[in-house]
Amino acid sequence: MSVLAAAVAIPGTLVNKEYSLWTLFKQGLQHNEGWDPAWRSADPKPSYDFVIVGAGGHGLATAYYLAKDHGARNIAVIEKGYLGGGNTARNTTIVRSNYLWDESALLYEHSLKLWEGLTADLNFNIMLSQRGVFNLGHSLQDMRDIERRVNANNLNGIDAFVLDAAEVKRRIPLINTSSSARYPILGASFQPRAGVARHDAVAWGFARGASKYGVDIIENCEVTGLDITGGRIKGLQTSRGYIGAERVGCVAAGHSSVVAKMAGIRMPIESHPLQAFVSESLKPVLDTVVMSNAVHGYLSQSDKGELVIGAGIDHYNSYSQRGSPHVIEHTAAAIIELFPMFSRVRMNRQWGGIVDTTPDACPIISKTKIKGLYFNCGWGTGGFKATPGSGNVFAHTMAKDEPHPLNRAFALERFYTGHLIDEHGAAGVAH
Amino acid sequence: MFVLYCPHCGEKREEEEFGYGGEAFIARPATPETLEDEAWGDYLFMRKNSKGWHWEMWSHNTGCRKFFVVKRNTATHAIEASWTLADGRKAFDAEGNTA
Amino acid sequence: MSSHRVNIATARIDTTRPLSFTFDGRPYSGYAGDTLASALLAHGHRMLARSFKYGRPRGIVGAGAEEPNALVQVEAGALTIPNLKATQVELYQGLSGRRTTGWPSLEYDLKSLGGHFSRFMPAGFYYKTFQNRALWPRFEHIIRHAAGYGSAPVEPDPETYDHQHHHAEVLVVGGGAAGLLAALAAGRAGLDVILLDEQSELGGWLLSAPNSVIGGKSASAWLQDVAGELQSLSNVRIMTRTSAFALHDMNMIQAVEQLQDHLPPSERTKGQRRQRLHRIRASRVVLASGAIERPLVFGNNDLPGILTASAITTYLNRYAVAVGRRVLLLTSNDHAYQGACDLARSGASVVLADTRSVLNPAWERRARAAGVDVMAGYGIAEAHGGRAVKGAHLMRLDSDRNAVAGNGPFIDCDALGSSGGLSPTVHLYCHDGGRPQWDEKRLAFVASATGRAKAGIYVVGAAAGEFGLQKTLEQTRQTMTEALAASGKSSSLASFNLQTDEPDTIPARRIFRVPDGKLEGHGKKAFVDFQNDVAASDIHLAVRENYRSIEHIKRYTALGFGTDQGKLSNVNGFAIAAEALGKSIPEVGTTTYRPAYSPVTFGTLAGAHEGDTFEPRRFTAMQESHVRRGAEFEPVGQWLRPWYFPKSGEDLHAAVGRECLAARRGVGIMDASTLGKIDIRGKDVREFLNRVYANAWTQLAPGKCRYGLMLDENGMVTDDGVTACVTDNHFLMTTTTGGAARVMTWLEKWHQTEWPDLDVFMTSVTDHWATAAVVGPKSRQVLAKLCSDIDLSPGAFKFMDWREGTVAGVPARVFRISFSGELAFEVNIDASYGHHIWEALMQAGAEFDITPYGTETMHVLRAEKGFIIVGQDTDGSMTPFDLDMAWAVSMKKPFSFIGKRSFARSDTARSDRKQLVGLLTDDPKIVLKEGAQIIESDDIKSPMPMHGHVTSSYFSPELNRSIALAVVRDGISRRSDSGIKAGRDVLYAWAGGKAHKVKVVSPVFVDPEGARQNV
Amino acid sequence: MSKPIMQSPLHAFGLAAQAKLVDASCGVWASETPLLGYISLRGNSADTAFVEATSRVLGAPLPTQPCTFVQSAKAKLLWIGPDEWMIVCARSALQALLRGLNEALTGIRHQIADNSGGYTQVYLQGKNARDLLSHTSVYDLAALQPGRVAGTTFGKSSVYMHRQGDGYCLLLRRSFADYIWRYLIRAAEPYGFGIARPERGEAQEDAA
Repeated sequence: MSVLAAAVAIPGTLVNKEYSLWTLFKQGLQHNEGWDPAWRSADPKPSYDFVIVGAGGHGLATAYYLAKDHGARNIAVIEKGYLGGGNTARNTTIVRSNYLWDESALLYEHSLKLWEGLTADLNFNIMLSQRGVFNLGHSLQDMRDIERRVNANNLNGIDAFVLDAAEVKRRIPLINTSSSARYPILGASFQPRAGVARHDAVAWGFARGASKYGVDIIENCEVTGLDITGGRIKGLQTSRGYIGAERVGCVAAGHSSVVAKMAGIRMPIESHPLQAFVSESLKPVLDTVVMSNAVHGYLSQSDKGELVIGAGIDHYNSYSQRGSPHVIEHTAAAIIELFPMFSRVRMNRQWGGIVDTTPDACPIISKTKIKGLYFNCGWGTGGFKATPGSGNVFAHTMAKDEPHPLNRAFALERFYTGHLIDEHGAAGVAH
Repeated sequence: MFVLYCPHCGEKREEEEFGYGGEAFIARPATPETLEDEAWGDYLFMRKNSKGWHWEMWSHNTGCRKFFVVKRNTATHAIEASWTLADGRKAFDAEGNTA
Repeated sequence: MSSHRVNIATARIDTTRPLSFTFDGRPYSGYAGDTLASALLAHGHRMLARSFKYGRPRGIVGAGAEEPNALVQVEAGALTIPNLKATQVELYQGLSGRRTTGWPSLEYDLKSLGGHFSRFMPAGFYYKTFQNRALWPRFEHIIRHAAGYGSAPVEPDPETYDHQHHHAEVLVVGGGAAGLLAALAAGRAGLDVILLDEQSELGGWLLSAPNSVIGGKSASAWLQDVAGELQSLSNVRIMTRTSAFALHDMNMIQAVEQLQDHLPPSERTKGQRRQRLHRIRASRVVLASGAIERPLVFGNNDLPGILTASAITTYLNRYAVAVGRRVLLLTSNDHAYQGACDLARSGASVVLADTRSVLNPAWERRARAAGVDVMAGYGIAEAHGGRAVKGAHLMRLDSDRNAVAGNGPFIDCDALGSSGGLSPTVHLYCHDGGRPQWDEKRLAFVASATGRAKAGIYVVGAAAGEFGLQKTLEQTRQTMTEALAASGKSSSLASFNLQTDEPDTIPARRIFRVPDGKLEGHGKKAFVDFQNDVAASDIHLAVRENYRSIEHIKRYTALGFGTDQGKLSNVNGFAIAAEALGKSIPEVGTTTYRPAYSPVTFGTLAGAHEGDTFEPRRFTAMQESHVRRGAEFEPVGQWLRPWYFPKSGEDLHAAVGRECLAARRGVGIMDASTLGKIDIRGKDVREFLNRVYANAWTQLAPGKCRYGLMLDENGMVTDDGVTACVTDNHFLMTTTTGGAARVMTWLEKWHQTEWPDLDVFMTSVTDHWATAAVVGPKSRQVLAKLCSDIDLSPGAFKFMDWREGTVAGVPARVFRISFSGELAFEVNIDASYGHHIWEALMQAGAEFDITPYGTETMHVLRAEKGFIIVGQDTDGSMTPFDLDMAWAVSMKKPFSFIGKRSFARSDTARSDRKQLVGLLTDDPKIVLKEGAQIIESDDIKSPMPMHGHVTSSYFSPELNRSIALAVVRDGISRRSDSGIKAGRDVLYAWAGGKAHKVKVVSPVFVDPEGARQNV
Repeated sequence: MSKPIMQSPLHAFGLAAQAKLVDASCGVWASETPLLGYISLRGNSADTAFVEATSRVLGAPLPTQPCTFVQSAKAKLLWIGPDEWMIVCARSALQALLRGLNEALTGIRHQIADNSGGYTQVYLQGKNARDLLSHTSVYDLAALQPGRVAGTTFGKSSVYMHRQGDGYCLLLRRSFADYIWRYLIRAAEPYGFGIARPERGEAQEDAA
């Protein structure tokens, strides 16, 4: 029986079915046997114009925009595991653009605008839910920082408001605004257009989008070496053989240092565990996103009803996708400080990702001293929300061999000139 | 969640007693003024971030307040050993590592 | 006696203790020892839930943590608990429970309409539709409200939780046959043993198979003996109702103990915890966590009344509940036979369909003897029924291929149990990176056949894939002998009689999805994951759409993401995926699980860290005085500091106005105890200070103080404070309140790692000294009344001097330093006298109307003088030059102090960086918003170039006008040098939609010459 | 001007007023020994001059065995780190010891810091005293044999702890005393908590 059914799924079938109510209906009548692969799994060709290392959201988006905006066709995305299996699958799905400094704010806002059109653009519902994000202030200095950030956002054309404690309480009735709390809530910044999206769908949607343009998506293909001659990239050694490449973009998040090492480049990156957990599925109880740096917790409720909660970073370096339990315990305590009634809610599942942190909590989107080799990394805890924007400007950087105006400031040079964009100065942990 | 051996207290203690001190043996340049911006930037910001065995420092915050050296595998979380700073440097050099 | 209750002598319920409870408002009865599930089944209660996606009727499937359907809400109000598995809820008198799904009612669920269109709602259908941007939010609203099981409480939790830390030599997880034996071995060997079991009593599967025989006695007798001996050993700690839910690096186990939930609220012990998190660090962990029976996957296998065969057995033997009177069992292995026999003996009519054409003769004989109707070589095509199973259509199976060989009879039944084999509970083993391997012989993912899973972790019994009782006991004995040898002990179990009456088992049939002769997706839905409504056809669809990695399949279909963590569905899902992919199970990959093994409350995770004890709150020695004087407090780092001291009717503004003028015109007093203080001694102290501070320390004489700026290697200001020279080789450093601990560690790190050759010792004395700052023109007179042994005269005790003497009868260090620009004395005394000195100064100052003030007034006073607050006027991107504090930087020092080199970098060396300046509004009444952005025009079009921001802004009572500090690009050159009279460049400070014209001026608004602090 | 009165960091809890004689009614009994003398002493234990000078003044050689303490006639000497000790003495003995150490150590590399205002001592006894500590601290209490001292966590703060008689001594920092005391009471709740009457020592007389 099902052996036959299985035979229908032949890798390599062209992706053509439009997704719509109509196709759902038609396929339903045919026992859903006519669906095509969402994306095409390819075997490596001898060489490509562009090779993207890392098939996470950022890497797939890069390939998608290289093809869509820059007409590139001969593109491969290689992935050591399965696509979207890194931080794309492990984050807490928050999307916002209310960053302090112009450089970050404009980049994240560019990204948020792309988010807003992404479902239609990809013909794949990435379930963007613009339910708003609150960044809570617990001290007078927090409130100064919030005021500063919101004013900067507004002057940059980004929607943001300063709310006082009473207004926060009005909009989030369950939140504890008692003044006797250890870290009383004095107010918050609020970005209405911010929210959450379905993380896996973003990777799958970009994979499908890129596939439509003929991008080769090559999973289980690990980079083992870089072929660099005369200061120029020529190709990559991989677990699936040598692949020639005109230009190589490394979008390997926590593993960027590992790839950089192959090119003899040092990176200002340290990889740390970042943990998160979800509760059991509950009836709707929280219809927005709440973040607090002072108590180190942030949460939202998924469409499935789970409270999705992000914890703080473990301070030690790690590539293990595991952190220490006391970090989770502290975050649970923080959530109870904000929402005492959640004390009886149960954690269902916890996990860890590997975040690539930089000294100024800002990404690196940069050319390197090696011609044709580009890096997009260092997103720390803030990568998911940047996915489309990051891919979009990185595609530009790779196609034109010069940075997009929005990522010029994020070049490696800043660590030598001193022109850091210090987001933790005022934004604390920049989730 | 680690158990770390503090070479000064001579006991294995729970991770929560310690603070992470970062990559070990990043030597401050003797004469910073003579360095190019690039070399200074490397010292300031560039890190090994090794996947695998990693030489790092921890400080025993609730105990003796001393920094010490730990050789830990960042991929598996296995810990080979810990040393005082001085002994750690010897072990580090003995392996032929360079800071 | 309720309809389905039978008489089983060995059952674990106490029929002498009947209990009444309600479910969905209806009254029921049960017995002590029942679970909510067993009590409901005893009443023949079938349907408890509606399914997540299609609203299909669902009933109880399992008997423990594996239960996917029966999620209930227990109790109401503040004590309510969402999403408990009815199979784990211990019954108590008066318990009230209700369903968590089904709207408007369980009988008529709206979602069930969708069920009729299920073919149009395949896995991932929402990715394919709802793409209209305008309509999506409404669709999402509907999706969200259709989701979710129980409801979170809306009142704060009245119960409490805590943590406990343990260090054990051996931790045994699971108190079944294997765990008991393992604990006994370790216990007899004299090791510190902790034995955990998640259930209310020890025994595990033995409680469901009381008639098996071990060492010549019945399982229940054997259990009693072994448990009894364990209890008698002082080195063995037994914790029941304790579930190990996570395994972390280096054998750290987290377990949660249930202390109250099994009791009626009225009987819960005051002061006792509801739940306790045990953190157990064990040299050796023995996983005896058993195995969970997985169901077989066939059409309509989700009908209420269809359970796992082992669950039906458990309800019979442990709870004296016959789930049905006419029971159909479908099995691929030997495990279902014992239960079949017990059921038949209890009076049920039992048909046992075995998918194997060749049966285990020993078991077949026993079964037929017990009156079981055994059918060889059959499978179920589909079950029939609506809200309860009524029967099943059997098919004859091909003896080797998993295919239909012919038609079979229709069997009537009111309960159906299936057994697809056992899946070892390897969850914990996976948590810290362990990856179980597929074992084709056992048809299971096993952590380790040898029992040695990895360093310090052993797996025994069913958890190790030894499913038969005999093998379980032998493998445990073997493994423990090795484990004990590793700790230099020998096992005393060699002679222990472990002979059981269990027949040798024969191999199970390798079958997961029972064929129905149809293409997948054409027949009745066959569910793999009940909770997430994942059918076999969904897995095929995922594969068809190229979601071919097992992780993609799981994520696309939501397989295994429920609160049952895939305990029933995981292996079936793998097998069906493997089939669809045309791969072997190992090729598909290995299963893995993340914590928690079963859900654990946030309260348990938080433990004592809530309310008053959430995080440290630090107080100074003067706290009582402040409270008594009605201070409002401000959290500063870990500290609580007086913010202002309102008199009756005063608001912040009024109080601060009064406090400021008192300090400027008369005398004020402030508690400065929170500043960090570090005693530094050694012959190289000056050199050390030269390296860690931007300024020079070589010349500072004993009895003198100096303000110091501390930078990071990036050249940015990170801390500041006054440091005093006690003797040539002895200094006292002060740091910011928030920076104290960080600076201490920073200094130690530099000393220990870079400059161990420098002779310095550093010790924190922050808590030793209490500090009262007496501030204002009259401060000298106040101090003079309490201090006779220090010459306070301006000539003898100059600004930036310090003296040792006696104040109010207490030895003190008096610093003549000022953070206000006024004449001021900071009196430092042993904090034991903190209260005394504060009260003495208040008393002495009474005639001068001495006024206590807090951080707000301190900020106004320092802002009037242009003194910075690190962290408010700086944000990690300001150099001393940006702050116009070149005077605090000594570029001539021979040693290249921390941060110096960074000044020379192109960006840091720019002359037009953002720099600290003063701002004045045209309208003196307008107080700018701190955080207002500086722009060059009030014609706003975004993105609007921003040139800095307001860092500090206050109304200055002294000047009777507003003042502000700001960092402004190229600010210093924009600044007028003519005091506050005329600013050169005109800028706008923009906040909340309003732009105010401002002049850039010197940041020193009051007494620019600094005369007043020198009187 | 009022006579100088010392106040313990736990003064606000008014312990003296609630103190009872220890009996079996509570699993945990706590009492504060307030207002002792605390001296942070640093030096090189390999320097014989330092060792001799200090042991002359302190009445016993400083412990060089990690995580141990010794009780001399004059004071309790706790090992804190390889070059750090905490000297705990009666308040009335403090000045003499400080003076003695300062004189004895002139010319010898060292640091003496009076930390008396910065610490207090809490004594725990009762059948559940050890259980209580297993709730508050991550330390393996089995390793805390008589004569040993451990610096470890206490909730989210830290303490130095050692055994004394059949109970445990905790040394804690003044500014954390409020948090630690509340945390301690909360942790003791399930065992029954009592405030014990401390043996009257010189400390109180100074204070009174």
